[in-house]
Amino acid sequence: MTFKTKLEVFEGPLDLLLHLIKINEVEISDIPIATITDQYLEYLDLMRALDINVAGDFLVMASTLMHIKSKMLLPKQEDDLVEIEDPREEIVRSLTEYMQLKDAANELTSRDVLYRDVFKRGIEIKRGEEDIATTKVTLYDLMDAFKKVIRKKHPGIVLKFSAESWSVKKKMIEIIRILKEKKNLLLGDLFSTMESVSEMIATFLALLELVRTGFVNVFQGKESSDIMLEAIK
Amino acid sequence: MDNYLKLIVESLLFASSEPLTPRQIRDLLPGKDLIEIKKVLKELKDEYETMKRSFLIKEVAEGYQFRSLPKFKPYIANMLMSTQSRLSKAALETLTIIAYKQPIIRQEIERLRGVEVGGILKMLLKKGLIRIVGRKPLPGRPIIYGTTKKFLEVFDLKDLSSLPTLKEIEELGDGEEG
Amino acid sequence: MDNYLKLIVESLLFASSEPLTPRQIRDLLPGKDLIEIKKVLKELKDEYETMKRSFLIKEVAEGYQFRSLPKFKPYIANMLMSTQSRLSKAALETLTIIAYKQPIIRQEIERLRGVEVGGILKMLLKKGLIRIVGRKPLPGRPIIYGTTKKFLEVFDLKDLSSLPTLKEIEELGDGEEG
Repeated sequence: MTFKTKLEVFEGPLDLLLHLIKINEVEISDIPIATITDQYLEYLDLMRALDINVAGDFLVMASTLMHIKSKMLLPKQEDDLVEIEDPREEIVRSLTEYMQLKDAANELTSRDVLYRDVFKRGIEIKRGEEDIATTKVTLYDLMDAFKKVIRKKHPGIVLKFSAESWSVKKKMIEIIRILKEKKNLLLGDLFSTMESVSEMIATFLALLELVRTGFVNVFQGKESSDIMLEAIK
Repeated sequence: MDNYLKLIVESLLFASSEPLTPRQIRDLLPGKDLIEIKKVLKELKDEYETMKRSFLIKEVAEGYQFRSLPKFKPYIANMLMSTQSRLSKAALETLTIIAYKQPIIRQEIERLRGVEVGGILKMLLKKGLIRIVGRKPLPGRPIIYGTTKKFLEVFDLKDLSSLPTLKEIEELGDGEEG
Repeated sequence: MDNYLKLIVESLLFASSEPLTPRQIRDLLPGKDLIEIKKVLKELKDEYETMKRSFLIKEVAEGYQFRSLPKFKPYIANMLMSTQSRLSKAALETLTIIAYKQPIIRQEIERLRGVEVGGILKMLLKKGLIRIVGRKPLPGRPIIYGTTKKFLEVFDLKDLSSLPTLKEIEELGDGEEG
């Protein structure tokens, strides 16, 4: 081994290269390509020896380095000496670009980052019919929702769906029936016997509809913090 | 009076979504006792009353909380209606089905979601996110739904073909954290 | 100076969970014009700076928002138990590339970072820090990514043009953290 390094985890080949350049104390614009390539390959061997999975990205860089190394070894031709680009040029360019961006990333984290250094008002205002289970929608939410819908179609391993589909209308009738018998009911009790998510959703939508249309009143008990339901006559 | 302690307590009230009790605040500030905290809360409360701003600190059943003055309620209510257009999960699911499967009829949406969607369709129509495209030549001539231009605007999409496919999302792999 | 207007605007900022732009505020207050609103916002901002409370009004994401001062962060973080997961170095680098090079496709990000970024993109999308802008008219119609308003909000940026400029890197040694 010609160099020693503590085994660090590098995010990618560019990180490893930068590290090697740093410990060799060489300039990025004048990389001793033979040395760096050898050390790079040694490092990959070390990773393999330690049974660390070497990602394909590292191998691509290895072959690039070896290619540059072989090009550098070619005898220079007098006539096109001026014209030919330094074979290291390509790698210097990406390293420089990468360093710039790492630098910018450092600068970004040095700002007053929301939720880390500074905080905004933490209010959650409840309102109207869409009180519960509300999310601010982004395109990602949209896709996520779609995936969930598709998954719902195929009975999952964890969730058991009964054959019937739940109708909000039926659930509304059911809630009214229960409230006529019991006068009032804890919200949690309404859902306690339900196993399927779709039944819960249907029940919930039914409840919202009943509240909205003024058939059911939702309130919080004085003593307990549980939400109670009662029928409005 | 320990002014810095007062500001600390104020910052906690500022950032909390729930009312804070003196006990909760004490537990966050080692070395401070309940009497001190209560005194500070009282002072803060008085300060905001004198400052005559649009909000003050109120003592509600469960603790202390910043509250806007009732007279600004209409403006705030208005804002919450307009700026934060939030959709329920159910509405979002329905909208997604329409976006990906359009043109689509209600029965098909209900088959996919497993629940009735009449109310949601009405709401989405009202919000201008979906529209009636036509009627299907089937018994009962069911209404066909599609998304609107506003839908594209809200989701920041150039056109419908910019909607990523499910496959593309899967291909992104697992969102690793760390 | 219309003090009541100032208090209305303040109450809106205080109640909103998102930064509000002068335009959004104007739209909520019929009869007021943008110049007036901007003047009021500026005054409010200055007022809070002079008052030296635990929070003030900051200009972020093209809007105005109440924010706590950084020095109170340990107390608030303690209270909120700072569940906000921090971004990994890899995620931050990817986000930076998107911020500086947007609109950008995945292949280009991977070329710049030298590693695969699928999982990270998905996580950033989920966190709402980046968004899908459209598709590039290239074979396979690759998805184009860009940053969101939330990105500006989180990183305390007024707009994209206030991103610090990329430094010219001449040699390694200084600045590089490892």
